[in-house]
Amino acid sequence: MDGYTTSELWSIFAMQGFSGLSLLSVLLLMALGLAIIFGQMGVINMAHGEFMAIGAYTTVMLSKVALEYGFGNYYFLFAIVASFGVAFLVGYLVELGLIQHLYKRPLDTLLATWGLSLIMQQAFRSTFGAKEVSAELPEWLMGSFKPTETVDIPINGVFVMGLTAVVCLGVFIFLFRSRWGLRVRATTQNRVMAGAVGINTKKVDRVTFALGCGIAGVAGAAFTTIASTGPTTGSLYIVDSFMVVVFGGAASLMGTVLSAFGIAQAQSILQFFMDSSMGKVVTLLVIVTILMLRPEGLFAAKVRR
Amino acid sequence: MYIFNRNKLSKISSVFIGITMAASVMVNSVMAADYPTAKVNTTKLNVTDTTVKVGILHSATGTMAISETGSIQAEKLAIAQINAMGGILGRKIEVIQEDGASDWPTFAEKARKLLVKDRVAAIMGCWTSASRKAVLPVVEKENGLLYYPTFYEGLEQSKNVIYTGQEATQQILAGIDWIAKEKGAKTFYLIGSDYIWPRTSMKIARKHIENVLKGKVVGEEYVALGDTQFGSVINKIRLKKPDVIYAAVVGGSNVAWFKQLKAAGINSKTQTMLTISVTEDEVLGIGGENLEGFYSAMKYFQSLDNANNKAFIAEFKKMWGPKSVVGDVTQAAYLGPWLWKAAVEKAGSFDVDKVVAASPGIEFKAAPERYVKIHNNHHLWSKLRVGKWRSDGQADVVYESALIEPNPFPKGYQ
Amino acid sequence: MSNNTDFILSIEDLTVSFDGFKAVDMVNLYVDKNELRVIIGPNGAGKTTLLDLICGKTKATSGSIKFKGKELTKLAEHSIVRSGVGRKFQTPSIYENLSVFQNLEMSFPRGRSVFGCLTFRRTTDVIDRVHEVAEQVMLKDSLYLEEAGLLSHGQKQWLEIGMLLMQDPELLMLDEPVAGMSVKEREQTAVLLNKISQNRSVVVIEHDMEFVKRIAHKVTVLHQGKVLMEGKMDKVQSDPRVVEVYLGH
Amino acid sequence: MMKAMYQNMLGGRSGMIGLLILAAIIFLVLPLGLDLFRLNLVGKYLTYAFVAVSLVLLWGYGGILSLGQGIFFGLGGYCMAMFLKLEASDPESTKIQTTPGIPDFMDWNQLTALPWFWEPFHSLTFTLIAILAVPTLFAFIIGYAMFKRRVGGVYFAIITQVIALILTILIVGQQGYTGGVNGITDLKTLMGWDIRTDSAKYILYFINGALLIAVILVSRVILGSKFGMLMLAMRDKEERVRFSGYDVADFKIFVFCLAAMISAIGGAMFTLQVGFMSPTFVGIVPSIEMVIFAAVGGRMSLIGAVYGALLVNYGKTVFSESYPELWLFLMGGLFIAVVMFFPNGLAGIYDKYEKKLFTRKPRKGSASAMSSRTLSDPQPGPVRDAASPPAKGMGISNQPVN
Repeated sequence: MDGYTTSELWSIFAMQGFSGLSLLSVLLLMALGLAIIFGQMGVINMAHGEFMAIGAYTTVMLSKVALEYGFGNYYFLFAIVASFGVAFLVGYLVELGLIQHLYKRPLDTLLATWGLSLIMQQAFRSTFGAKEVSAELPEWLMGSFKPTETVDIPINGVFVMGLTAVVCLGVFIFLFRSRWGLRVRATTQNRVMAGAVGINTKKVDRVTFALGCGIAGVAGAAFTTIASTGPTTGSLYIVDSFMVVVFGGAASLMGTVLSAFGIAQAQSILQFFMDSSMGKVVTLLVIVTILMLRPEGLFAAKVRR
Repeated sequence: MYIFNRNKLSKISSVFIGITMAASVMVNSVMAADYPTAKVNTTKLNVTDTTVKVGILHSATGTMAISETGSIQAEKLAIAQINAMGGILGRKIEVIQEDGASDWPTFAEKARKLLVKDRVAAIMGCWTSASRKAVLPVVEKENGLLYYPTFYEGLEQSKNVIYTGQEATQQILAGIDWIAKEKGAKTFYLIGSDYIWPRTSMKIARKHIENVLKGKVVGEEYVALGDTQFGSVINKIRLKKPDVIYAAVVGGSNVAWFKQLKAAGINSKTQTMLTISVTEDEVLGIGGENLEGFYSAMKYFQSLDNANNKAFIAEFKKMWGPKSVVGDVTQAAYLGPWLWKAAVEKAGSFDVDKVVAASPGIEFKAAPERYVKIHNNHHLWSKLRVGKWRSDGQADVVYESALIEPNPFPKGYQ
Repeated sequence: MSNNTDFILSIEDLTVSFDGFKAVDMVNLYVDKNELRVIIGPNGAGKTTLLDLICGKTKATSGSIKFKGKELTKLAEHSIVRSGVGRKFQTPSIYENLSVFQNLEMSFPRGRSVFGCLTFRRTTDVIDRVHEVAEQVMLKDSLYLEEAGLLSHGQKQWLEIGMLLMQDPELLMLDEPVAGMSVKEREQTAVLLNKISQNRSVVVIEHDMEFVKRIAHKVTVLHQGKVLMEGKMDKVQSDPRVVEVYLGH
Repeated sequence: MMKAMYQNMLGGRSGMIGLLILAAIIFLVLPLGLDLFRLNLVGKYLTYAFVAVSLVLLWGYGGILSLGQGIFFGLGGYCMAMFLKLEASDPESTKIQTTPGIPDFMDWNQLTALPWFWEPFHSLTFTLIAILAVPTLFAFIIGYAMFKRRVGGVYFAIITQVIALILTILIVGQQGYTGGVNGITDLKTLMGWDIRTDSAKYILYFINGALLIAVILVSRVILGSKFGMLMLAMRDKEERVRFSGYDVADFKIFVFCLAAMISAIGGAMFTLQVGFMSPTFVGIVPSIEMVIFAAVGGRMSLIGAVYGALLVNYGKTVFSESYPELWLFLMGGLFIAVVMFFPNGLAGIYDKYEKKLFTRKPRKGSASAMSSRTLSDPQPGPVRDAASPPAKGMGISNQPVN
C-alpha cells in the first residue's frame, strides 16, 4: 500500500488484528450458538440472527430504563444476563411449538425457521419501530487505550472479547464437564439409547436449543456496543455465522472457534488492503472454495461411515 | 458567486413572504369557472371541475420507510395547505398514495398505475436513486411529471422530472470550500457507502480538493450498504491523520460508523468531520451525543431562523405531532406541491407539456429554506448551509452560501 | 498366489483405518470363479467394511483389490458396478415409492448415463428380462405392485437380489440376505443362491450357520479385522479358535 | 408411438386437463379479465414461475434444495439487460456523456471504454445464447464441484446461499461494470422495437406464457423418462442408485444445470417485461422467496408451482397495499404452515380433495393406468410411470449430508 513505514505497518497489523478480534467476538458468539444447535442437533436455525436481535433489543430497552433511574454505569452487566435469559426463553418456546416437530427434516427446518425469522422481524418492527435504536453505553466502555504511540485499542472491544472468552469457557464446561452436557452429548450421539437409559431426550433437546438461542442473545448484547439495532439486524450475521460453523466442521466446537478466528482475521486484514466489499467477497470465495475441496469442514473428525 | 449580502437579503425576503402569501391567497380565490376543464386539461388527466388528482409515491413499508415517511408527511402538509387556500385553478387536490415498498420494480409498477390508470396530473415521489431510475422510463414514456425531493448525484436531467433536492455540486463544493478555509484543511479522507451517490459525490469532491484547493485526498473508501464493521476504516484514518473526514455513509451503517468512531475515541475535539448524509432524521437514529461537534452540509436545517421556516415547522408539528423532526429532504419534498402549483397557475393548464414549459423561472419565496427558483435544467437554485450538530439532535448553522446554480453535468468533474 | 487372473477377486494386504482404528487389517482373500463364499465372524469383525471396500463405498488405506485382474481401489462406485460387481446392503435397499417392475427396470444395465436415461425406451427385451428375473426371485405375482414399500421384509430382500441380477454381475455380494426371513423363505433363498452361483461368483455375509451350511462352498472367518481362518464349513466349525471367538464374544 | 408421446408430454388425461386449464388461464382468462397494468403484473409473477418450476425439478424431484436460484434468474436477467442497455446507449442518445456510446453508469464511474465482457452483448444472437449458457455453465461449475464431492442437503443449501450473497456483493461493489445497486435501468428497445408500448407488453406477456408452457412440457418429458424415475429413486435411496451403476453426481449436475437454465429464461423475460434488472433479484431473500412459491404450489407439481408463484405474489401485492404490517407475518406463517401441515402445497390439497370427490375413479392418469393393467405387460415405449409419483415420502430425510 502506498508508502506505509515499517512501524506503521506494524501498528496496522496490531490494530487490524485487534479489529479482527472484535469482529470475531460477535461472530463467534453467534456461531457458537449455531454450532450447538446445528452441530449437535442437526437443526438449521435461520432465525438465529433474530435471537441475536432479541438480545440486542433487550439490552437497548434496559439501557433506557437504566438511564431513567440513574444506574446507567452498571446496567450493562445485568443486560448481558437478561439478554441471555430472554433469548433462552423464546428459544425454549420455539422449540416447543415448532422445532420439535421437524427434527427428521433438516431442509424443512430451514424453511420453517426462515418463516419464523420473517415473523420475528415484523414483530420487532411493530414493537420497537422500524428505526434503528441504540443503547447508551456506560462511560467505562468508551474510549481507547494506547499501548504505544500509534496503536489504539478500543475498550469496548476488549470487554466484548473478554465476554466471548467467558461464554466459550462456560459452554465448554457445560458440554464437557457437567452432567447436563453428558446428557446432551449422549442424546445427540444416540437418541434411542439415551432414551433407553432414562434421559429425557425431549427435555435435553429443548434445553440445548434454548441454550444456543441464549448465546445468540449474548451476541446481541455484545453487538449493541458496536452498532445500532434494527428489525433486520440479525440477518446481517446469519450467513456469516453459518459459514463459520460449516467451515469449522459442524460437530467440532473447537473448530468453530478456530474458524471464527480465521474468518474474522482474514476479513479484517483483507478489508484493510482492499475495499470492504472486495475484502468480503474474497473471504467468502476462499471459504466456499475450501469447502468444495473439503466438504466436511476443517476440523471434522473422520468417522466410520 | 458569493455577491449577495446575506443579512440584507434575508430582511427583504421576510418582508416579501407576507406579501406573496397574501397575494397568492387572492389569486387562488379565482373560481374554477374561469378555467373550464376542457381548456386546462386537454390530455385526459384526472381533472374535474372541482378536483385534480395527484399521486404520492414513496415507500411506506420496507427498509426505506424510515427515510421516506418524512417526505410523505411534508407533501401531504403542503397539499393540505394549498387546498386550504382554495386549491389550484379553483380545484382541490386529491391525493392518491401508493406504496413503493422499498422495492424498485414496485415503484415502476405503481408509477405506471398512477399515470395510466389514475391519470394523475403530477407525482410527488421517490427517494433513493434506484427508485427514481426505475420510475424514470415510465414517467418519460407516459409523459408524466415527477417531483423528486432527495439530494442526489446529478448526472440526470429529464423533461418530466423536477428535482427539488440538490444535485451533487450544490451540496459539495461550497461546503468543502468553507471547511478548507475555516479549518485550514489540506488533507481529506473520503468515505462513503458503496453506491452511485457517494461515489459520484466523492469524485466531484476529489477533483475539487485536488484541482481547486490544491489539497490532498489521503484516502478514499467505500463500505457495502448495511455494513456495520468500521474497524478497518477507522484504523486507516488513524494512520493517515487527515485534517478532515468527508463522509457520505447512509442507512444502518451510519449509526455503526459514528458509534464506532466514538468508541475508538475519535470525536469532534480531535477530528473534523463534514458529512453530506446526515440530516435531523438520521440523527434520531445515531444519537446526538455521538455526533456532537461534527458538521453536515445541507441546504436546509430544522433550526433555520426565518419566518418561513418557523411557520412551516409549527404547521408540520401541528399536523404530525410535536416530536416530529424535519430534515433536508423533508423540506425539499414540501417544495414539490408548491412549485407545481405555481407552474400550473403560470401555464393556466394542468397539461404536463405546458406545466413543464412554464416551470423554468418559477420562484417560491415562502420556502422554508427561504427562496428557491427552478432552473432551465429542472433543478433548483439553492443555498448551501453548514450545520454543527448539538447533542440535542439539532444543528447550529455556521455557514450559509449564496444561491448556487444547479449544474447536474459539471464539466471538469467527470 | 502368484497369478491373480486365476481368481475373479483377489484381495491383498487390504487395510483401512478410521482415526487409527483398523477395521480391516492386512486382509488377503481370493474368490474363484463361480464360487459361493461365505464370510462369517462376530459383530465388529469388519465383514461389512470389507464389502464396502470392495464395492468402493469406503476407500482403502492401503492394499489392493483386483477384480478380474483390474484394480478396484481407485475406481468410483458406479465404475465398479459397471465392471461387474453387485452389492446388496444389510437392510433391504429398494425404492419404496416405485413399483416392483420399476425397481427391477431401474437396474437394467442400459441407459446409465444422463443422456441414456433421457432416451431410454422400455423395449421388449427390458420387459422380458424383468419377467425373467422376477420369476427367479419369486416376485412374479407382485410385479405390478405400485409401491414396492408394501412388500414383506423377505420379499424386499428378494427384490434387492433381483435388482442385482438385472445387472447380471460376475461377482455378487450379499450382506445378510436372509435376515428377517421365515424358515420357509430361508429355504427358498438358499435354493435361489445355489442357482445364482452356478454362473457367477457370490460372496455372502451371514450369521445363520444352518443357512451357511446349505450354501457355502468355502467359509472365511474374520475376527477383529483379520482373517482368522478359511476353509470348508465343517472344518471351520470344528476349529477351536473359531469356537473361542464366537463363545468368547 | 403418438400415443406414447402424448402420454409422456401431457402426463396422461388428467395432466393434460391441468395443463389446458393453466394455458386457458394464462392465454384467455387473465388477458380478457385484467387491464394491461394488472396483466403486466401477472407477467412479472409468471417470470418467477419459471424459477418455481425449476425448483420443482431440483428440489421436489431431485431432493436438492438450492437457496441460490436468484443467481441464475439474475444472470439471465443481466445478460438480457446488457444487450438492451447497449442498444439504449448509442452515441446519439448518450452524447452528453464524457464518453458517448457506453452505458451511462459506466460514464459516471469514470470508465472510458466498454469493458471486454460487454462487447459481445452487442449481438442479439450472442445474448440469447448467453442467457441460456452463462447460468448453465455457472451451475455446472458449482454443481460439478459440489456433487462430485457428495456435498448435499443442508450444506448445498447454505453454500448456494453464500454464492448468491457473493454475487450480490460483487454486483453492488463493481458498479462501474454492473450498474451497482441501481442495476441496469432505462431499457427501451429490442432491435428497435419499443418494449414499453402497450402492444409490446401484450406480446411479451404472451411470449412469456408460451415459454412457460413449453418449459413445463419439456420438464414433463424429462420427468416422464427414466430420468424422472431415477430422480425419485435417488431421492429415496441414493446409495442403491449408485450401486446400480449410475454416477449419481452426473444426474444431480444435469438437473441443477437444467434448473439454472429455466430460471435464467425467467430472468430474461423479467428484464424484458419490467424494463430493468437489479441486484435485488439476485440475493438471498428473493432466492428463498422463490422456494416458497414452489412450496406453496406443491414441490412435486410443475403446474402447482405456477399457481404458487401467482398466488403468493398476488397476495404480496394485495396485502402489502392494504395491510403492510400483516404481510410479513402472513408470509412467515405461510412458510411454517406449508412445511408443517401441507408439505405438498396446493397440489397436495387438490389431490386429496379430488380423491375424496372421485373415490371410484382411479386417481392420476399414469399410476392408475398401471394398476388397471395389472395383468398385462406394460407397453413398450418411454418410461412414463414416474410422471406422477405417489405423493408419499416427501421427507427429505434420506439426504446424505456428505
